Parts: sequence; C-alpha cells; structure tokens
Amino acid sequence: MTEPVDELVPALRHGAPSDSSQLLSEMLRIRFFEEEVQQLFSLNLVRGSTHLMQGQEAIPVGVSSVLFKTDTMTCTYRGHGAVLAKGAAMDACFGEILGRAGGLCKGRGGSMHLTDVSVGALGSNAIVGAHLPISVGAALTSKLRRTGSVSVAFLGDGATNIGTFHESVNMAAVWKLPVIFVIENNQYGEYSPVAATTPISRLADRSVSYGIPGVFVDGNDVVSVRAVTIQALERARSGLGPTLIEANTYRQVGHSRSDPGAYRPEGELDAWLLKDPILQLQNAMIASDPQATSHIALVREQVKLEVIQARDRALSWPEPPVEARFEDVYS
Amino acid sequence: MTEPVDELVPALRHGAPSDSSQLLSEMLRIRFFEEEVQQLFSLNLVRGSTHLMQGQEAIPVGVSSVLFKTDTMTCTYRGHGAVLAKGAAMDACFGEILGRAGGLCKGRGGSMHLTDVSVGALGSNAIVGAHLPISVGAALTSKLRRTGSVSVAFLGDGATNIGTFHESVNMAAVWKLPVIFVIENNQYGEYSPVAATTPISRLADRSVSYGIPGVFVDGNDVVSVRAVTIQALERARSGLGPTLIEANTYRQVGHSRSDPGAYRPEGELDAWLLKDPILQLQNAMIASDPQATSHIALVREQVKLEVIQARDRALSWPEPPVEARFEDVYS
Amino acid sequence: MTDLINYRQIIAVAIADAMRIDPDVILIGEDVGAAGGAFKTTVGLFDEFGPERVLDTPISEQAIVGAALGAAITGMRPVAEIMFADFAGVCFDQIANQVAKYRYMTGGQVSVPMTIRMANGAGSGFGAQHSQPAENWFLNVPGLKIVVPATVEDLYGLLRSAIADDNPVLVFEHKNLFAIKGHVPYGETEFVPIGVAAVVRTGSDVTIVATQQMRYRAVEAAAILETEGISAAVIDPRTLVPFDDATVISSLQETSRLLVVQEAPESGSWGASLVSRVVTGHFELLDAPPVLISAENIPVPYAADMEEAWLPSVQDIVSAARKQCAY
Amino acid sequence: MTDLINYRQIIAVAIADAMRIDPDVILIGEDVGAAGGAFKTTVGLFDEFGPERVLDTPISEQAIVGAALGAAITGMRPVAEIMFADFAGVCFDQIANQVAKYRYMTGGQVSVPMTIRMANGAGSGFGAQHSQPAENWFLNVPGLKIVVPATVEDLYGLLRSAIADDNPVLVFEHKNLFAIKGHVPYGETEFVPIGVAAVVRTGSDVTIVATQQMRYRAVEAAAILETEGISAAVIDPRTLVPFDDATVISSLQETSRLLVVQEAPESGSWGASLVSRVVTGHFELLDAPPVLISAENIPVPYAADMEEAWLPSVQDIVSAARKQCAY
Ligand SMILES: Cc1ncc(C[n+]2csc(CCOP(=O)(O)OP(=O)(O)O)c2C)c(N)n1
Ligand SMILES: Cc1ncc(C[n+]2csc(CCOP(=O)(O)OP(=O)(O)O)c2C)c(N)n1
Ligand SMILES: [Mg+2]
Ligand SMILES: [Mg+2]
Repeated sequence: MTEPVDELVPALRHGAPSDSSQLLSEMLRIRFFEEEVQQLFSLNLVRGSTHLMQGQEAIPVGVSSVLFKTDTMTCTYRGHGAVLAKGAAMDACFGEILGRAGGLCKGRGGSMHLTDVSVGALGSNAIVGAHLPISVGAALTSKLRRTGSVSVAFLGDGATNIGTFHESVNMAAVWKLPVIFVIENNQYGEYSPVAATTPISRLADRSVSYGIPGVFVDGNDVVSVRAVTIQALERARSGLGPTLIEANTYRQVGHSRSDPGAYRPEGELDAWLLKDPILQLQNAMIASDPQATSHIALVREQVKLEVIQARDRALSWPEPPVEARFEDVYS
Repeated sequence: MTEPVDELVPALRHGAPSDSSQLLSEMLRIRFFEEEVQQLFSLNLVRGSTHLMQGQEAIPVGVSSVLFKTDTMTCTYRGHGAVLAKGAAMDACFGEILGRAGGLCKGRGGSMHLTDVSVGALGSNAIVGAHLPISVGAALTSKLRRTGSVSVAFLGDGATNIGTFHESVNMAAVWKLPVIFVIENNQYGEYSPVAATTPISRLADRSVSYGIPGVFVDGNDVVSVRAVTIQALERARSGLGPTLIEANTYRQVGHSRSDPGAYRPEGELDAWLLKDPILQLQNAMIASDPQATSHIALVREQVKLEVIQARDRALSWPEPPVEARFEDVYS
Repeated sequence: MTDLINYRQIIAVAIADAMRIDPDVILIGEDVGAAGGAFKTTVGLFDEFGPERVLDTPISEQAIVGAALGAAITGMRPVAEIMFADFAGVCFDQIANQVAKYRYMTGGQVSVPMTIRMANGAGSGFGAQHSQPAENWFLNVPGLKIVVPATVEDLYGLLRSAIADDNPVLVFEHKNLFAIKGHVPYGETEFVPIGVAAVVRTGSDVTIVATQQMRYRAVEAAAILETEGISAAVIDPRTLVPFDDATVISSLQETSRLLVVQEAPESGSWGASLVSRVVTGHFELLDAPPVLISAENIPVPYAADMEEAWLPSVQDIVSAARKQCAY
Repeated sequence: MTDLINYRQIIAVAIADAMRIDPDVILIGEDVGAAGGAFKTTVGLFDEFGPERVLDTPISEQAIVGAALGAAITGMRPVAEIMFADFAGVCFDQIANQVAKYRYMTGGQVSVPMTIRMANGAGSGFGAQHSQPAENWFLNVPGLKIVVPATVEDLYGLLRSAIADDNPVLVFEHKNLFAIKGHVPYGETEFVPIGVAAVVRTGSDVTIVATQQMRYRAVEAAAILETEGISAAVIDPRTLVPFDDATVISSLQETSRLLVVQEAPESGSWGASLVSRVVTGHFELLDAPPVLISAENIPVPYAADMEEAWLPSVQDIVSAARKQCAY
C-alpha cells in the first residue's frame, strides 16, 4: 500500500480529514440506508425492483473518500451506495426511490436511476454496462477542458462480459483518459456465479487487453480500496490513462426484490458475513484503541438517526404533480 | 511449429495432398480473383463498394487448407478470399459480386455478403464484428450435436475493438466451444493504423481476458498459418475451447473502392510488397527446387485461366428476375 | 382436461412441450437455467433438459442472439431469452441486421428457425429503461415475425407456433400480465397460428383493436359502453407482423368505426400503421374518423401516478368511443 | 454571395462554422479526422481544429455515442458520426435508452446537447446492411429529434440547428444525395429550424409529402402531373420528429388529397404515422382516401433492378396521384 499523496486527497465529504471514524460513518450511512429501503420495499412503498448492496459498502466509500466533488462517477442500478458516498443528499435518494417530488430525479427515475449531477453522480444505469461509455465521455471533457477531474465508473463482475465494457475501457486507454473502472466483484451476476459466465478468475487481468494497470484489492477493506484508488487517481491526473480495479466483495442480500438465494453454496454467506467491511473496520478500530467501542456505538446511533430522519422527510413529501411528467423531455 | 496431425488434416479442396504447389495455386486463385474484381469495379460492373484483400491470401488459404468441408467459417466484407478458400464456386462468387442470378446469393447479397452454406461458408458480414457471435452459435451446434466440426471466424484488427468481439470470445471460452478466431491484422482499420485505435500492439494478448491461448503468427507465411491452425483445431476438437490467432499481414490495396492510401507512411507498402505471401512461397519453392520456376509459371497460367473463365461465365449470366426479390423473406 | 395456470407459468410449459417433441430446441439466456429465469418463467426446464439444452449465458445479449442465429442456421431451433425487452437495444444489430436478413441475403440457402422471447411493457414501476413497448422498434425491419400474446392460451399457442416456425419470431411477454390466469392446453397439436387475430368480443358500433394490457382495458371499456347502448367489438391482433388486417376489416364492415388503443407512443407504432392501412385501403368503410389512443410521447416515468397517466386508461377508451359513435 | 457546393461537401462546412463559433463543439467518429471521413464529409476539419476537437475513434459505436453523451452532460457539445445509419443497430441502446432518456430520467438536471450524424438510404448498391431507412427505427423513442435534409441548404441549416439544439438530434445524411448541388449560405445566422417543413411546390389538387430521395421523385412526378392538368403540392417535412403537421394540413385545406411517399417499408414508418395523424385529426379535410407509397417489405436487395424496384418510383407516384385525383 502506498501512502496517500496528500495534495491529491480531498477532505471527506463532511469536511473532516479522512479517518477511520469518518469511513465507518460513511459505510454505515449506506448500510442503514439500504436496510431502510429493504423495509420500504417490503411495505410496498417502492415500485418495480430495487437492488441493494449490503456488504459492498467499502468500495464506494473507499473510492469516494479520495474524490473531489468535481470528480464524476457513474454506477449501476445497485448504486445507492455509490451515489450516497459521492455526496448526494440522503433524503433526496430516499425520495427518488419512493417516487416523490423531492427525489433526486423528481420521482421520474426510480431506484435504479439515482443521479445527482451537482455532486458529480452522473447516473445509475439500469442497462448493464451502458454507463461505462458515459464515464468515458465525462473523462473526455476533463481532458479537453483540462479540469483535472477524474471519472470513476463502478460496474459489476457480470458487466465485464458485455460489449460496452470492452469498448469503453479500450477507448479510455487509447486516449489515455482519466477514468477509473472499479469492478465490484460480488461473486454473482444475478444468480450466476462468476465462474459460470467468465472463463478467468481474476477480472483485473482483463486490463491486459488495454495495456493498463489491473489492480486486485480486497473490496471489504475500505482502507485498501482507498489506497488503490489514490494510485489510480495519480495515474489518471498525470495523463497516463485509466486503471482497472477489481474489488473483491460479496452481496450479502438477494440480487433484487424476492431472491431466496438458493444458488449460494451452504456456508458461503456466513463466511462472508465474518468479512463484513463494517465489522472489519470496527474490529480494527477497537484493536488499535479499546476505547473505540463506545465511540462506534455513538457513530452508529448518529447515523441511524440521520437515516431515519432522511427517510421520514422523504416519506412526508408528496408524489410529483402528475402534469410534471411532460417536463424536461424536449426543451 | 508442430507437425500436422495427420488424421486431422483433410485433403485440400481439390482432393490433392496439401503441398506447396497446391497452397500456391489457392493463393493465386484469390489474388487473380481480386484483381478481376478490381477491374470489374472500375468498369462499373460492381455496385456499392468492394473490399479487396490482395496481400492477405496466406491467411484464409493456410487456415482452410486444414479444414474439412463440414467445418464452418464466417468472415467479413473483406471475405472473398476466405469464401473461395473454403471451397465456394468461383463463378458464383463473381456472379454475386456482379449481382447476377447465378451468384452465390442469387444476386441479393453483393460483394460484402458472399455466403455458401453448402461448403460451410456461413457468411461474410458487412457489420464489423457481427459475424463473431454467429460463429459461436455454429460451434455450439457442433458441441451439442457432437459433429466434431470446428467453427472458424476471420476478423480484422479493427474489429477487436468492438463489443461483439469481446462477448463472442468470452462466450466461446466459457463454454469451451470449438471456435478459432483468426485476426487478420492488416495494420489498418479503414484509414486508421492499429496504434491509433488500440492501446496494445499484440492483439493476440487479448486472449488473456478469456483464459485461452493467444497465438501470433506471420500471416504472410502460409505454412506457418497452417501450422498454428492445426494446433488450434486439435484444441478445439478435443473440447478444450477456442484459440485466438493473430496473423500479421498487410492490405496491399485500398480499404475499398476509391482509396488513394494517403495515410500510409512512405515506403511502407513497398516494404510489405517484398513480403508478399505469394512471392515468398514462390521464392521458397524455387529455393528448394530451382526447377520450380517453370512449374510456378504453369500454375499461374492455369489459375489465371480458371479465373478468367469463371469471370466470363458469371458475366454471361443474366441479372436475377426482378420478381425474385420477394422470395425467401418469410416462408 | 385442463388446469388453471398463470401467464408467467405457461411459458415453461410451452417451452418444455416443444423441447420434448423436438431435440433441436434449446433455450439460451441469462439465468434461464439453474435459476429458472429472472421472472421465474423457465422454472423446471434446467432440471428436465439439463445444461446442454438449457444454457445460462454471460451478460452478453449480442452473443446470445448471434449464437442463437449461428445455431439456427446449422440445424438447431433455439429459443433465446432477452430478459427485459428494453435490452433489445444492446442487441438490435443482431436482431435487425443479422437474424432478420440472413435468409433473404443469402438467397434463401437456409432458414432461420429461432425464437427470441422478451418481457415488455409498463405499469409496474420498473422505470424508463425497463418498461418499453420495444415491439415497435422492429416494425420497420422486414424479415421478423412479431407476436404479442395477452392470454395464457395465446401465449402457449403462439410460443409453440413461434418455436415451430422456420422464420425468426419475436415473442413479447408482457410483464404486467404475469398473474393473468388461464388453462393449460393439454395435448393440443394445433396451436394459435401466427398472423391470426382473435375476436375477443363482437360488436356492431365500434371496433376496438388492442393488444396485451390494453386488450383488457378495451374489454372493460366495452362493458361500460354496453351499459350506454354502444356495442363495441374488441379485436386482439395477437401478432403485429404479419398483421391480420382481414379480421379488423371484417369487423369494420359491421361497425364502420375504428378505435385503436396501444401501449406505445404514436410515432412509428403498430397502431398508426394499422390506421394508415385501413384508411388507405378501406376508406369507404369508415363512417367516422378513426381514433388512435396511444401512450404519451415521453419516456415511461417511474412515479406511480405518472406511469399510470402515461398508459391509455379505460376512461380514455370509453370517452373516445362515445365521441366516435356520436360522430 | 454564394458558391455552388454539393451535399457531401456542405457537411464539413456546417461543422466547421459551428466549431468556429463554439469551442464546446467537437467531432467524434471513425476516420472522421485524419482521413476526412469514410464519405469525405469531414475533410479539412482535422487540419483546422486538430486532434483534440476532431477525434478518430476505434470501431466502437457504443463507446462513440456513449462518450458523446458523457461529454454532452459535462459541458461539451459533441457531434458524433455513425458512418452508415445501419450501424445505429450496434449502438441502439446508447441512442434509445441513454441519449434519448438522460435528461428526462434525471428530472432535467442537465440537457443533452449532442448531434448524431449518419448516412442513410438506398439506391447505390450497398446491400441490405448498408442501405436502410434507419430513421424509422427511432420514431417510437421519445426524447430524440430526427432530421432528414434533402438539399444542400437544408442540410447546412439543419445541421447547424441540430448542433445548436440542447436536445439530442439525429441527422440523417442520404448517401444517394451526395452529388446534389446547392449554395453555401455565407454569413447566415438564422438556420433552417428543426420541426418546420418546406413547401417545395404549391399545388391545389393533391399534397405529396416526401423526404430526401423521394422528394426529388415527387417533384419529378409533380412536373409530369402538371402536364396532365393535375396540380400537385410537394412538401418536404425535413424533420421527422417533431413533425410539422401544420404545413401538411394547411396544404390539405386546399388539395383535400394526401399522398405520402417514403423510402421505407410501411410498418412502423413515419409515413404511416403521418397518414394516421391526418385521418384521426383531420378526417373531414379529405376528399379521397389518403395514399401511402412505401418501399417494399423486404430487406434492400443488392442487384440493381431489384434495388430500384424496392424504391418507390416516379411512375408509382404519378399513377397513384392520378387515381387519387380521379376518386
Ligand atoms: C444489458 C442488460 N442485460 C441484462 C440485464 C439484467 N440484469 C440486471 S442486473 C444483472 C446482473 C449484473 O451482474 P453484475 O454485473 O455482477 O452486477 P451486480 O448486480 O452483481 O452488482 C443482470 C443480468 C440488464 N439490466 N441489462
Ligand atoms: C459496426 C460497424 N462499424 C463500422 C463499419 C465501417 N467499416 C467497414 S470496414 C471498417 C474497418 C474494419 O477494420 P478491420 O477490422 O481492421 O478490418 P479490415 O477492413 O482491415 O479487413 C469499418 C470501420 C462497419 N461496417 N460496421
Ligand atoms: Mg455481481
Ligand atoms: Mg484491418
């Protein structure tokens, strides 16, 4: 692990220096948010489908902890965490998932489409891989305008098999664009284990096709994720081009709505629960400072409150006025 | 170079054992064919566009020299050579390019679409990369039906950057299908040199993404092409899956119709003309047997005659009856 | 003897029946096998037919469709699943430029006996990229047949007909109809043919033409209209290509009024094409201007009321028919 | 002062003019730069604006369109080239599901000021995968504007308007019109607006609506009809979405007869949609059944006579108009 290059590391979203406590709180925000969404879904307050990411929080948090607001980010339908970590208002995220007027997208997008351009969250996409070329375009703007901003694209392990992945990484590489492709390898694409759809086990090796670095990292270790991101950012900002990061993790919940998870081998989930990123960070904090236990409890409480309040605010919002559906389609 | 595995190597199309003379004659058939097409095009007898492959003949000839008729093959708009080498009747190839009733596709396809299913030539495709998944499907049939047939797909260097390439090789690899992907690296995609569009120089390295062998070969040396094909065939027929072959060559002519070739660096063409696959094979034949000169002259004469006669037959054919255009669309 | 079964479940029944009688039939798609399908529409097939005939694929729609095409032209009879019809966008080239044209462009050297199944339609809050009437994207592409079944029986029959057809057929399974119930057609050997409309209800004042979700709204509207003394025929074309104009025309001979309701924007839709064919070919049949009720010309919005407003409603149909009959 | 220039050449002129006044405009596509375009439609741009603003890409249409979208939402105003319109098939998802919907789905957070240029059309022997009226593929996708210029002046103006527009616009350049001549509009600051039809010729007996190649055949037909005493108006909509119905209706007020000619099969076409809108909205205007002359419902064949037969001919238009006027 490299030492963070100080001038390249922005403060965390809340302005505080990026310490463990901050990272923990960011992960908890996502964890509790997702748990609430799950609850709201079971109460029939969320339409269609929703894709949660409990267990994968260290990846967006580790990455975003070293991004500037001006850096951009695209992600997938399983993107609540990425959008929150990039700095979108939590109530507006809830609001969008609930289809309310105050939602990030005025209730027109839904759970799979959280987007907040003002914080650089350029879009969650419901078509596997379709956001990848969009992230290439954002990086192109950065290069042409010399803004120094970096474009991050999160994608699933399964998405590395679709055409846009190949075209996007290739284009970014040949133009040496400032993009970081972060594979959230949660071991499954829907119900298919990686090995059933992908003939290699180290997805980062796909970097060879593009002559760029391929980095494998423990995606449940937020500090490691941050470290590899810093290296990739350096490379990107120096004009050397993209990096492909594979962050190994596990989706602790179903793929979407009703998924009993029958495809999981016995014991697999339990083993991964022991490697839960939040649990691990908490353990590390306690190991280095036994007093941390109470601090952690406090953080959890505070975050829980923030989440509940954000949820309740969103629930208090009206549905969008039905006439508003004709807005924003042609100007 | 491995020794050919005898029982796996079919006789050449004409039934004779595959010796140099045979390989030479196959390459000359393509060379002279393409020269005639160029001529017909300049006489305005070919509509739309035509993509010739002078200089690249060793690749389809080397590959097809060890294929059975029951093996299948897909190729690109620059596929006259591949289709001829696979055994399609030459007059019907001319006929198709001329849009005549006797053409391979009854004049409905054209220069970019030579297809002769009866000899396993499953189609030339005008959409870059679009034939690759089709070749995967042909291999799937082979696997399910246990026919032992192998599916060959020729593609250009530029085509390795399109999504279907990635999806197709991945699917073939994960299912261990009997496919051989042969990149005809002729240094350019239209007017763009490989380096302008592709961040790596050895395209065979893209095999790493799929956990399959990537083989680089001198595509102007017909014997080497044949040798690597034999290895790939063995692998395919043993159920081990696909191989990615990169055959290095040069397109001695323009991309299509009117292409002055201004993008070629000074001297490049001349250097490659010295490495012309036909010239090289002739030189090798003469080197090993000085008497070969007259034999070569004879072969050239015979092939020329065959080509002229095929061309003239095709020219004598009528256009397809215009009412026939309604056939074969719904059955 | 028939059992009650729903629209979702009948799909696996139809595919299984086809697979049992024809060893060339294979199923290929994302999670169609071990997991029984993202919509649980292929449950049981993997167990019965095994991994050679029920193939789970990578997330590679272009390869799925292209591989099905390659298999089709070499002797198999593949059924490819594209989970949501919206994903037809990522493999549009394979469907429109390859599958649709292969037979024609090769001068008819081989036929292309393949089926592509996809879940289309709005109404359940999946958002703009998972709710589209993608069947309309392919109308202008010669070489494809397109079916849009609304009932369990039609879905069974048309799926069997599609699989048996030597042409490529796109089968759209409407995901808002998954719970519709109907009967398993045990032992049938004749299937609902492609290209034949169903007269859901006869009527003498107005001919309402509608598919899938809208068919049910049309039937509801017709019941309301009846109480007002308006006799509405309801025709479900069931197939969009080739379209059964004759059944519509024959109803118009009685009603002289055409009302088309569709879950799709107007521009480039099957409904507009039908209206156009009727007025260009049978102008004299019409006593009133034809009416086309379409979905709104915006992406499908997520919020519940907005999405419902996007769809034509029973009330829209009733009002339009009323006005048309008063013309 | 204007010089004579052709349809092929005016494209680079329009793009250069746009690039000179707006540094956000960039051009991106396969061989658009150093080589000046596969059709030589972008010659000179690379020399004037350099490799940062004129970008040669890999053969990756999905990445081309997606990158243009990503650049558009972050401050650029990209012009993407998809060489042949048929290749829109490989990037259909990016155009229909991403570009078209981005602004709407995000609640209007940003606009999507981008242009996608593509060469469409049949008539020159490129075969079924390089000759299609792909403009029809996108009619049912809300969120896109679609223009189909037929003249040098319209191409210049509409391309400028497209680039200046804050919505995504698809520009179809008909490759069989490349040799058409017209004038360079020096120093213009107002451009042919999107959504406004051109009345090519007024007339009192029949209104012929046609775009691009068919516009010229319509004009030829009108000249022949004139010799027979039939006065035909010819309207070129120039834009397919949003369609200028008003100009057509206003001509119909005089002629009462609608004849649409299109280089596309009927099903799911813009022509059928126009006929449908006219009869559903303005039935009373019509004194005769509207006529829709379409290309044939088969892939575009290669052989010369077959391809020509696929296209509607001048004679088809003349006969139809004659019959319609005798109604
Ligand atoms: C083009 C496309 N194909 C299929 C789907 C359906 N789908 C949604 S999520 C998913 C699995 C994606 O797996 P992965 O990339 O590993 O991401 P994860 O869901 O595990 O985060 C699939 C197949 C889709 N949305 N888009
Ligand atoms: C999807 C698609 N994009 C673009 C084209 C236009 N095009 C035809 S040939 C070609 C270059 C292909 O280069 P390469 O793969 O190296 O093959 P080569 O022509 O050199 O044999 C391009 C871009 C096409 N036919 N299809
Ligand atoms: Mg995954
Ligand atoms: Mg090449």
